[in-house]
Amino acid sequence: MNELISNILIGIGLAFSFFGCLGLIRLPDIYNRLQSATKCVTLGACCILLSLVIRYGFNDIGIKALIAIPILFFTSTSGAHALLKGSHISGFKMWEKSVTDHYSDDTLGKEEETTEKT
Amino acid sequence: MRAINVLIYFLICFATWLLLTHNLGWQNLVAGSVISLLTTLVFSRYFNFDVTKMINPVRWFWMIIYIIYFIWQCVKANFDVAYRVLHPAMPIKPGIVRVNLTLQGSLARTILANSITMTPGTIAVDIIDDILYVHWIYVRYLDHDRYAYRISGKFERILKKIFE
Amino acid sequence: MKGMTIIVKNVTALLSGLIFLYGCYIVLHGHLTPGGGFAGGIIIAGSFILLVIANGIQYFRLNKEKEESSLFEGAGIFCFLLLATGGLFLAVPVFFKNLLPGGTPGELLSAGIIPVYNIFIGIEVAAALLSIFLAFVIFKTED
Amino acid sequence: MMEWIDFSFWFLIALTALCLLRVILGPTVADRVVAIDIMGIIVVGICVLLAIRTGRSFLIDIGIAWIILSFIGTLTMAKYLERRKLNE
Repeated sequence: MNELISNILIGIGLAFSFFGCLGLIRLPDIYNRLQSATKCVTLGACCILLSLVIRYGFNDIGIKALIAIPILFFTSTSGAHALLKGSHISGFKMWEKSVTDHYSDDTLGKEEETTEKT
Repeated sequence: MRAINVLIYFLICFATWLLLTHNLGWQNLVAGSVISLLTTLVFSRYFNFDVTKMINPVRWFWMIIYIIYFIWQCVKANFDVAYRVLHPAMPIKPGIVRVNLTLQGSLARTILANSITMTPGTIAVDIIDDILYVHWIYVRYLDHDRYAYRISGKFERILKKIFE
Repeated sequence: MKGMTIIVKNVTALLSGLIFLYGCYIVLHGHLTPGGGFAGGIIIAGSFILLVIANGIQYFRLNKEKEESSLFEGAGIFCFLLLATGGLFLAVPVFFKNLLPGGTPGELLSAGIIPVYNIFIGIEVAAALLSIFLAFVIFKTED
Repeated sequence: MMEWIDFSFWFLIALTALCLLRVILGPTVADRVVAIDIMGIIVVGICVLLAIRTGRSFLIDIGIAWIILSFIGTLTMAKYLERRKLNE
Protein backbone atom coordinates (compact mmCIF):
# COMPACT_ATOMS: atom_id res chain seq x y z
CA MET A 1 0.00 0.00 0.00
CA ASN A 2 2.74 2.42 1.01
CA GLU A 3 4.68 1.53 -2.10
CA LEU A 4 1.65 2.24 -4.28
CA ILE A 5 1.12 5.69 -2.72
CA SER A 6 4.78 6.55 -3.04
CA ASN A 7 4.85 5.42 -6.67
CA ILE A 8 1.85 7.65 -7.40
CA LEU A 9 3.61 10.58 -5.68
CA ILE A 10 6.70 9.98 -7.80
CA GLY A 11 4.47 10.08 -10.87
CA ILE A 12 2.93 13.40 -9.80
CA GLY A 13 6.39 14.81 -9.15
CA LEU A 14 7.61 13.71 -12.56
CA ALA A 15 4.59 15.26 -14.28
CA PHE A 16 5.02 18.60 -12.50
CA SER A 17 8.75 18.69 -13.25
CA PHE A 18 7.96 17.99 -16.89
CA PHE A 19 5.43 20.85 -17.04
CA GLY A 20 7.98 23.18 -15.46
CA CYS A 21 10.67 22.32 -17.98
CA LEU A 22 8.18 22.59 -20.83
CA GLY A 23 7.31 26.07 -19.61
CA LEU A 24 11.00 26.87 -19.48
CA ILE A 25 11.19 26.02 -23.17
CA ARG A 26 7.87 27.41 -24.45
CA LEU A 27 7.13 30.66 -22.61
CA PRO A 28 8.26 33.89 -24.25
CA ASP A 29 10.30 35.93 -21.76
CA ILE A 30 12.47 35.50 -18.68
CA TYR A 31 9.81 36.48 -16.13
CA ASN A 32 7.22 33.96 -17.31
CA ARG A 33 9.85 31.24 -17.57
CA LEU A 34 10.86 31.88 -13.98
CA GLN A 35 7.21 31.65 -12.89
CA SER A 36 6.48 28.28 -14.38
CA ALA A 37 9.86 26.71 -13.71
CA THR A 38 10.23 27.63 -10.05
CA LYS A 39 6.73 26.64 -8.99
CA CYS A 40 6.44 23.38 -10.82
CA VAL A 41 9.94 22.02 -10.32
CA THR A 42 9.95 22.89 -6.61
CA LEU A 43 6.65 21.12 -6.05
CA GLY A 44 7.92 18.17 -8.07
CA ALA A 45 11.02 17.79 -5.91
CA CYS A 46 8.88 18.13 -2.77
CA CYS A 47 6.59 15.35 -4.04
CA ILE A 48 9.55 13.02 -4.60
CA LEU A 49 10.86 13.76 -1.09
CA LEU A 50 7.41 13.04 0.35
CA SER A 51 7.26 9.76 -1.52
CA LEU A 52 10.52 8.76 0.17
CA VAL A 53 9.05 9.65 3.58
CA ILE A 54 5.97 7.52 2.88
CA ARG A 55 7.97 4.56 1.60
CA TYR A 56 10.49 4.34 4.45
CA GLY A 57 8.49 5.79 7.37
CA PHE A 58 9.95 8.02 10.06
CA ASN A 59 13.37 6.47 10.48
CA ASP A 60 16.70 8.19 9.82
CA ILE A 61 16.32 8.46 6.05
CA GLY A 62 12.69 9.67 6.18
CA ILE A 63 13.33 12.38 8.76
CA LYS A 64 16.30 13.67 6.77
CA ALA A 65 14.02 14.02 3.74
CA LEU A 66 11.47 15.81 5.92
CA ILE A 67 14.13 18.34 6.96
CA ALA A 68 15.04 18.93 3.33
CA ILE A 69 11.50 20.10 2.39
CA PRO A 70 11.42 23.50 4.22
CA ILE A 71 15.02 24.23 3.25
CA LEU A 72 14.15 23.58 -0.41
CA PHE A 73 11.02 25.75 -0.15
CA PHE A 74 12.73 28.78 1.38
CA THR A 75 15.84 28.67 -0.80
CA SER A 76 14.08 28.16 -4.11
CA THR A 77 11.46 30.86 -3.56
CA SER A 78 13.84 33.53 -2.33
CA GLY A 79 16.35 32.62 -5.02
CA ALA A 80 13.69 33.09 -7.69
CA HIS A 81 12.70 36.41 -6.15
CA ALA A 82 16.30 37.64 -6.17
CA LEU A 83 16.81 36.52 -9.77
CA LEU A 84 13.62 38.26 -10.89
CA LYS A 85 14.59 41.53 -9.24
CA GLY A 86 18.11 41.27 -10.60
CA SER A 87 17.01 40.69 -14.17
CA HIS A 88 14.51 43.55 -13.95
CA ILE A 89 17.15 45.95 -12.70
CA SER A 90 19.57 44.65 -15.32
CA GLY A 91 17.07 45.87 -17.93
CA PHE A 92 15.86 42.79 -19.80
CA LYS A 93 12.72 43.68 -21.71
CA MET A 94 9.36 42.21 -20.82
CA TRP A 95 7.31 40.48 -23.52
CA GLU A 96 5.78 42.97 -25.95
CA LYS A 97 2.22 41.92 -25.13
CA SER A 98 2.65 42.65 -21.42
CA VAL A 99 -0.09 44.77 -19.90
CA THR A 100 1.39 46.91 -17.15
CA ASP A 101 4.70 47.51 -15.45
CA HIS A 102 4.14 49.52 -12.28
CA TYR A 103 7.56 48.61 -10.95
CA SER A 104 9.56 50.42 -13.58
CA ASP A 105 7.04 53.28 -13.43
CA ASP A 106 7.84 53.75 -9.77
CA THR A 107 11.55 53.04 -9.67
CA LEU A 108 12.91 54.43 -12.92
CA GLY A 109 13.23 58.03 -11.74
CA LYS A 110 14.75 57.06 -8.42
CA GLU A 111 17.38 54.85 -10.03
CA GLU A 112 18.56 57.71 -12.21
CA GLU A 113 18.79 60.02 -9.21
CA THR A 114 20.94 57.60 -7.25
CA THR A 115 23.24 56.94 -10.18
CA GLU A 116 23.69 60.67 -10.66
CA LYS A 117 24.64 61.11 -7.02
CA THR A 118 27.21 58.39 -7.09
CA MET B 1 13.58 39.11 25.57
CA ARG B 2 17.13 38.69 24.35
CA ALA B 3 17.83 35.72 26.65
CA ILE B 4 14.63 34.00 25.53
CA ASN B 5 15.67 34.45 21.91
CA VAL B 6 19.05 32.85 22.56
CA LEU B 7 17.45 29.97 24.46
CA ILE B 8 14.94 29.29 21.67
CA TYR B 9 17.70 29.40 19.08
CA PHE B 10 19.72 26.87 21.06
CA LEU B 11 16.71 24.56 21.33
CA ILE B 12 16.03 24.80 17.59
CA CYS B 13 19.65 23.92 16.81
CA PHE B 14 19.68 21.00 19.22
CA ALA B 15 16.42 19.60 17.88
CA THR B 16 17.71 19.89 14.31
CA TRP B 17 20.87 18.04 15.30
CA LEU B 18 18.91 15.22 16.91
CA LEU B 19 16.61 14.89 13.90
CA LEU B 20 19.55 14.94 11.51
CA THR B 21 21.58 12.26 13.27
CA HIS B 22 18.71 10.11 14.60
CA ASN B 23 20.78 8.63 17.40
CA LEU B 24 20.42 8.99 21.18
CA GLY B 25 23.81 7.68 22.38
CA TRP B 26 25.74 9.78 24.89
CA GLN B 27 28.48 10.65 22.40
CA ASN B 28 25.94 12.07 20.00
CA LEU B 29 24.22 14.10 22.74
CA VAL B 30 27.52 15.63 23.90
CA ALA B 31 28.61 16.45 20.36
CA GLY B 32 25.20 17.92 19.57
CA SER B 33 25.17 20.19 22.59
CA VAL B 34 28.70 21.43 21.86
CA ILE B 35 27.88 22.15 18.22
CA SER B 36 24.58 23.84 19.13
CA LEU B 37 26.37 26.01 21.68
CA LEU B 38 28.92 27.03 19.05
CA THR B 39 26.18 27.85 16.55
CA THR B 40 24.28 29.86 19.15
CA LEU B 41 27.41 31.82 20.06
CA VAL B 42 28.14 32.74 16.46
CA PHE B 43 24.72 33.12 14.86
CA SER B 44 22.15 34.03 17.52
CA ARG B 45 22.88 37.74 17.08
CA TYR B 46 21.30 37.59 13.61
CA PHE B 47 18.14 35.93 14.95
CA ASN B 48 16.45 39.09 16.21
CA PHE B 49 12.81 38.29 15.61
CA ASP B 50 10.10 38.69 18.24
CA VAL B 51 9.44 35.07 19.16
CA THR B 52 7.89 35.57 22.61
CA LYS B 53 4.48 36.00 21.02
CA MET B 54 4.65 32.55 19.49
CA ILE B 55 4.22 30.73 22.83
CA ASN B 56 0.46 31.26 22.60
CA PRO B 57 -1.18 28.02 21.32
CA VAL B 58 -3.90 29.89 19.41
CA ARG B 59 -1.25 31.15 17.01
CA TRP B 60 -0.08 27.57 16.45
CA PHE B 61 -3.62 26.58 15.55
CA TRP B 62 -3.79 29.36 12.95
CA MET B 63 -0.39 28.33 11.67
CA ILE B 64 -1.66 24.81 10.95
CA ILE B 65 -4.63 26.30 9.11
CA TYR B 66 -2.25 28.51 7.17
CA ILE B 67 -0.11 25.55 6.14
CA ILE B 68 -3.14 23.59 4.92
CA TYR B 69 -4.47 26.58 2.98
CA PHE B 70 -1.02 27.19 1.54
CA ILE B 71 -0.65 23.60 0.31
CA TRP B 72 -4.05 23.83 -1.38
CA GLN B 73 -3.06 27.08 -3.09
CA CYS B 74 0.26 25.57 -4.13
CA VAL B 75 -1.35 22.56 -5.82
CA LYS B 76 -3.83 24.90 -7.53
CA ALA B 77 -0.92 27.02 -8.76
CA ASN B 78 0.72 24.04 -10.38
CA PHE B 79 -2.40 22.99 -12.26
CA ASP B 80 -2.81 26.61 -13.34
CA VAL B 81 0.70 26.74 -14.74
CA ALA B 82 0.27 23.32 -16.40
CA TYR B 83 -2.90 24.57 -18.11
CA ARG B 84 -1.16 27.68 -19.42
CA VAL B 85 1.85 25.74 -20.65
CA LEU B 86 -0.03 22.90 -22.32
CA HIS B 87 -2.64 25.10 -24.01
CA PRO B 88 -1.58 25.55 -27.67
CA ALA B 89 -2.40 29.27 -27.73
CA MET B 90 -0.70 30.02 -24.38
CA PRO B 91 -3.28 32.26 -22.63
CA ILE B 92 -0.91 34.58 -20.80
CA LYS B 93 -1.17 38.34 -20.26
CA PRO B 94 1.75 39.23 -17.97
CA GLY B 95 2.38 42.42 -16.06
CA ILE B 96 3.82 43.79 -12.83
CA VAL B 97 1.28 45.28 -10.40
CA ARG B 98 1.62 46.96 -7.03
CA VAL B 99 -0.11 45.74 -3.89
CA ASN B 100 -0.43 47.84 -0.74
CA LEU B 101 0.48 45.85 2.35
CA THR B 102 -1.36 46.29 5.62
CA LEU B 103 0.80 43.69 7.34
CA GLN B 104 3.54 44.90 9.68
CA GLY B 105 6.64 43.02 10.82
CA SER B 106 9.48 41.84 8.62
CA LEU B 107 9.17 38.11 9.31
CA ALA B 108 5.46 38.13 8.44
CA ARG B 109 6.22 40.01 5.23
CA THR B 110 8.92 37.53 4.33
CA ILE B 111 6.57 34.60 4.74
CA LEU B 112 3.88 36.45 2.80
CA ALA B 113 6.24 37.12 -0.11
CA ASN B 114 7.48 33.54 -0.17
CA SER B 115 3.91 32.26 -0.15
CA ILE B 116 2.94 34.61 -2.96
CA THR B 117 5.79 33.19 -4.99
CA MET B 118 4.25 29.73 -4.74
CA THR B 119 0.58 30.68 -5.38
CA PRO B 120 -1.23 30.77 -8.74
CA GLY B 121 0.47 32.91 -11.31
CA THR B 122 2.19 35.42 -9.05
CA ILE B 123 5.79 35.98 -8.00
CA ALA B 124 7.12 38.71 -5.72
CA VAL B 125 9.52 41.21 -7.25
CA ASP B 126 10.36 43.77 -4.58
CA ILE B 127 9.22 45.40 -1.36
CA ILE B 128 9.67 49.16 -1.13
CA ASP B 129 8.29 50.67 2.09
CA ASP B 130 4.66 49.45 2.21
CA ILE B 131 4.26 48.42 -1.42
CA LEU B 132 4.83 44.90 -2.68
CA TYR B 133 5.44 44.57 -6.41
CA VAL B 134 4.10 41.35 -7.91
CA HIS B 135 4.63 39.87 -11.35
CA TRP B 136 1.34 38.34 -12.46
CA ILE B 137 1.11 35.93 -15.37
CA TYR B 138 -2.51 36.76 -16.26
CA VAL B 139 -3.62 40.28 -15.27
CA ARG B 140 -7.39 39.91 -14.89
CA TYR B 141 -8.27 43.36 -13.58
CA LEU B 142 -6.43 46.64 -13.27
CA ASP B 143 -8.55 47.79 -10.31
CA HIS B 144 -6.32 47.79 -7.24
CA ASP B 145 -8.74 46.53 -4.58
CA ARG B 146 -9.92 43.55 -6.58
CA TYR B 147 -6.53 42.19 -7.54
CA ALA B 148 -5.06 42.93 -4.11
CA TYR B 149 -7.78 40.81 -2.53
CA ARG B 150 -7.19 38.08 -5.06
CA ILE B 151 -3.42 38.00 -4.66
CA SER B 152 -2.82 38.47 -0.96
CA GLY B 153 -6.16 38.95 0.84
CA LYS B 154 -6.62 35.65 2.63
CA PHE B 155 -2.91 35.15 3.30
CA GLU B 156 -2.75 38.53 5.00
CA ARG B 157 -5.83 37.83 7.09
CA ILE B 158 -4.45 34.55 8.45
CA LEU B 159 -0.92 35.90 8.91
CA LYS B 160 -2.30 38.80 10.96
CA LYS B 161 -3.85 36.29 13.32
CA ILE B 162 -0.52 34.47 13.59
CA PHE B 163 1.92 37.34 14.01
CA GLU B 164 -0.04 40.25 15.52
CA MET C 1 19.48 50.77 1.19
CA LYS C 2 22.43 48.47 1.44
CA GLY C 3 22.26 44.81 0.60
CA MET C 4 19.51 42.86 -1.10
CA THR C 5 15.80 43.00 -0.30
CA ILE C 6 14.32 42.34 3.13
CA ILE C 7 13.08 38.92 2.00
CA VAL C 8 16.54 37.62 1.17
CA LYS C 9 17.95 39.15 4.36
CA ASN C 10 15.42 37.42 6.57
CA VAL C 11 15.77 34.07 4.81
CA THR C 12 19.54 34.13 5.17
CA ALA C 13 19.26 35.14 8.84
CA LEU C 14 16.97 32.15 9.41
CA LEU C 15 18.99 29.64 7.40
CA SER C 16 22.63 30.52 7.99
CA GLY C 17 22.73 29.00 11.47
CA LEU C 18 21.22 25.76 10.22
CA ILE C 19 23.72 25.68 7.36
CA PHE C 20 26.56 26.06 9.87
CA LEU C 21 25.10 23.20 11.93
CA TYR C 22 24.84 21.06 8.82
CA GLY C 23 28.46 21.70 7.91
CA CYS C 24 29.51 20.67 11.42
CA TYR C 25 27.41 17.50 11.02
CA ILE C 26 29.20 16.61 7.79
CA VAL C 27 32.61 17.26 9.37
CA LEU C 28 31.93 15.18 12.48
CA HIS C 29 30.43 12.25 10.58
CA GLY C 30 33.22 12.17 8.00
CA HIS C 31 34.30 8.66 8.90
CA LEU C 32 30.77 7.24 8.80
CA THR C 33 29.29 8.85 5.68
CA PRO C 34 30.76 10.46 2.57
CA GLY C 35 31.88 14.02 3.03
CA GLY C 36 34.44 14.76 5.66
CA GLY C 37 36.59 17.75 6.37
CA PHE C 38 36.79 19.32 2.95
CA ALA C 39 33.09 19.24 2.03
CA GLY C 40 31.97 20.26 5.51
CA GLY C 41 34.46 23.10 5.58
CA ILE C 42 33.11 24.45 2.31
CA ILE C 43 29.57 24.41 3.69
CA ILE C 44 30.69 26.15 6.90
CA ALA C 45 32.37 28.86 4.82
CA GLY C 46 29.20 29.08 2.72
CA SER C 47 27.11 30.08 5.72
CA PHE C 48 29.29 33.15 6.28
CA ILE C 49 29.52 33.93 2.56
CA LEU C 50 25.72 33.89 2.41
CA LEU C 51 25.50 36.50 5.17
CA VAL C 52 28.06 38.72 3.43
CA ILE C 53 26.25 38.46 0.07
CA ALA C 54 22.83 39.19 1.51
CA ASN C 55 23.66 41.95 3.96
CA GLY C 56 26.72 43.69 2.63
CA ILE C 57 30.01 43.98 4.39
CA GLN C 58 29.17 46.86 6.71
CA TYR C 59 26.65 44.68 8.50
CA PHE C 60 29.22 43.07 10.76
CA ARG C 61 32.48 44.90 10.20
CA LEU C 62 34.41 42.07 8.65
CA ASN C 63 37.63 44.03 8.27
CA LYS C 64 38.70 42.80 11.65
CA GLU C 65 37.45 39.28 11.13
CA LYS C 66 39.64 38.80 8.10
CA GLU C 67 42.68 38.73 10.35
CA GLU C 68 40.91 36.33 12.66
CA SER C 69 40.08 33.93 9.85
CA SER C 70 43.64 33.82 8.58
CA LEU C 71 44.68 33.17 12.18
CA PHE C 72 42.24 30.25 12.31
CA GLU C 73 43.66 28.94 9.06
CA GLY C 74 47.19 28.98 10.39
CA ALA C 75 46.16 27.34 13.64
CA GLY C 76 44.23 24.64 11.82
CA ILE C 77 47.06 23.62 9.51
CA PHE C 78 49.53 23.77 12.40
CA CYS C 79 47.46 21.41 14.55
CA PHE C 80 47.07 19.09 11.56
CA LEU C 81 50.81 18.84 11.05
CA LEU C 82 51.37 18.49 14.78
CA LEU C 83 48.99 15.55 14.94
CA ALA C 84 50.52 13.97 11.87
CA THR C 85 54.02 14.13 13.23
CA GLY C 86 52.96 13.39 16.81
CA GLY C 87 52.41 9.78 15.96
CA LEU C 88 55.86 9.73 14.42
CA PHE C 89 57.45 10.77 17.68
CA LEU C 90 55.30 8.82 20.08
CA ALA C 91 54.99 5.36 18.61
CA VAL C 92 56.36 3.32 15.74
CA PRO C 93 57.66 5.51 12.91
CA VAL C 94 54.56 5.79 10.74
CA PHE C 95 53.29 9.07 9.26
CA PHE C 96 49.58 9.65 10.18
CA LYS C 97 49.78 7.05 12.95
CA ASN C 98 46.41 6.23 14.50
CA LEU C 99 47.09 7.02 18.13
CA LEU C 100 43.73 6.69 19.79
CA PRO C 101 41.89 3.43 20.45
CA GLY C 102 38.99 2.48 18.20
CA GLY C 103 35.44 2.10 19.49
CA THR C 104 32.44 0.12 18.37
CA PRO C 105 31.72 0.61 14.66
CA GLY C 106 28.92 3.02 13.85
CA GLU C 107 29.38 5.24 16.90
CA LEU C 108 30.82 8.73 16.72
CA LEU C 109 34.10 7.86 18.45
CA SER C 110 34.97 4.78 16.47
CA ALA C 111 37.81 5.70 14.18
CA GLY C 112 40.65 6.67 16.48
CA ILE C 113 42.25 9.89 15.37
CA ILE C 114 40.52 10.30 12.00
CA PRO C 115 37.67 12.52 13.35
CA VAL C 116 40.27 14.82 14.86
CA TYR C 117 42.00 15.11 11.52
CA ASN C 118 38.63 15.80 9.93
CA ILE C 119 37.87 18.61 12.39
CA PHE C 120 41.17 20.33 11.73
CA ILE C 121 40.85 19.94 7.96
CA GLY C 122 37.36 21.44 8.27
CA ILE C 123 38.59 24.46 10.22
CA GLU C 124 41.45 24.96 7.79
CA VAL C 125 39.33 24.74 4.62
CA ALA C 126 36.57 26.97 6.00
CA ALA C 127 39.00 29.64 7.13
CA ALA C 128 40.96 29.53 3.89
CA LEU C 129 37.88 29.82 1.67
CA LEU C 130 36.46 32.61 3.82
CA SER C 131 39.69 34.56 3.74
CA ILE C 132 39.92 34.18 -0.06
CA PHE C 133 36.35 35.50 -0.41
CA LEU C 134 36.97 38.38 1.98
CA ALA C 135 40.17 39.23 0.17
CA PHE C 136 38.18 39.61 -3.05
CA VAL C 137 35.54 41.71 -1.33
CA ILE C 138 37.79 43.99 0.67
CA PHE C 139 40.38 44.65 -2.01
CA LYS C 140 37.57 45.66 -4.33
CA THR C 141 36.70 48.54 -2.03
CA GLU C 142 40.22 49.82 -1.63
CA ASP C 143 41.12 50.43 -5.26
CA MET D 1 8.41 -1.51 -8.98
CA MET D 2 12.12 -0.92 -9.38
CA GLU D 3 11.54 -0.52 -13.11
CA TRP D 4 9.28 2.45 -12.36
CA ILE D 5 12.02 4.11 -10.30
CA ASP D 6 14.58 3.43 -13.00
CA PHE D 7 12.24 4.91 -15.58
CA SER D 8 11.69 8.06 -13.49
CA PHE D 9 15.46 8.38 -13.01
CA TRP D 10 16.04 8.43 -16.75
CA PHE D 11 13.06 10.77 -17.19
CA LEU D 12 14.60 13.33 -14.83
CA ILE D 13 17.88 13.07 -16.71
CA ALA D 14 15.98 13.84 -19.92
CA LEU D 15 14.51 16.89 -18.17
CA THR D 16 18.01 18.15 -17.36
CA ALA D 17 18.70 17.80 -21.09
CA LEU D 18 15.71 20.11 -21.71
CA CYS D 19 17.22 22.64 -19.30
CA LEU D 20 20.53 22.36 -21.15
CA LEU D 21 18.64 23.18 -24.34
CA ARG D 22 17.49 26.42 -22.73
CA VAL D 23 21.07 27.11 -21.64
CA ILE D 24 22.23 26.73 -25.23
CA LEU D 25 19.32 28.62 -26.82
CA GLY D 26 18.83 31.32 -24.21
CA PRO D 27 19.03 34.77 -25.73
CA THR D 28 20.08 36.55 -22.54
CA VAL D 29 22.27 35.85 -19.54
CA ALA D 30 19.31 35.66 -17.16
CA ASP D 31 17.75 32.78 -19.11
CA ARG D 32 20.88 30.73 -18.70
CA VAL D 33 21.08 31.48 -14.99
CA VAL D 34 17.45 30.46 -14.49
CA ALA D 35 17.97 27.23 -16.41
CA ILE D 36 20.97 26.29 -14.31
CA ASP D 37 19.05 27.10 -11.11
CA ILE D 38 16.21 24.80 -12.19
CA MET D 39 18.72 22.11 -13.11
CA GLY D 40 20.00 22.20 -9.52
CA ILE D 41 16.53 21.43 -8.16
CA ILE D 42 16.11 18.56 -10.63
CA VAL D 43 19.44 17.11 -9.50
CA VAL D 44 18.08 17.07 -5.95
CA GLY D 45 15.21 14.96 -7.26
CA ILE D 46 17.68 12.58 -8.89
CA CYS D 47 19.58 12.22 -5.61
CA VAL D 48 16.35 11.38 -3.78
CA LEU D 49 15.40 8.80 -6.40
CA LEU D 50 18.79 7.15 -5.96
CA ALA D 51 18.20 7.15 -2.20
CA ILE D 52 14.86 5.38 -2.74
CA ARG D 53 16.50 2.85 -5.03
CA THR D 54 19.39 1.98 -2.73
CA GLY D 55 17.97 2.74 0.73
CA ARG D 56 21.06 4.65 1.83
CA SER D 57 20.62 7.88 3.77
CA PHE D 58 23.81 9.66 2.75
CA LEU D 59 22.40 10.45 -0.70
CA ILE D 60 19.95 12.86 0.92
CA ASP D 61 22.91 14.54 2.61
CA ILE D 62 24.29 15.17 -0.86
CA GLY D 63 20.91 16.57 -1.90
CA ILE D 64 20.77 19.04 1.00
CA ALA D 65 24.34 20.17 0.35
CA TRP D 66 23.41 20.67 -3.31
CA ILE D 67 20.42 22.85 -2.34
CA ILE D 68 22.61 25.04 -0.13
CA LEU D 69 25.43 25.52 -2.64
CA SER D 70 22.96 26.18 -5.47
CA PHE D 71 21.30 28.86 -3.31
CA ILE D 72 24.64 30.58 -2.76
CA GLY D 73 25.33 30.48 -6.49
CA THR D 74 21.89 31.87 -7.34
CA LEU D 75 22.26 34.78 -4.95
CA THR D 76 25.68 35.60 -6.34
CA MET D 77 24.38 35.59 -9.90
CA ALA D 78 21.41 37.75 -8.84
CA LYS D 79 23.81 40.24 -7.35
CA TYR D 80 25.80 40.22 -10.58
CA LEU D 81 22.62 40.86 -12.56
CA GLU D 82 21.75 43.80 -10.31
CA ARG D 83 25.07 45.32 -11.41
CA ARG D 84 26.32 45.75 -7.90
CA LYS D 85 29.64 45.06 -6.35
CA LEU D 86 29.93 42.00 -4.21
CA ASN D 87 30.39 43.92 -0.98
CA GLU D 88 27.34 46.16 -0.79
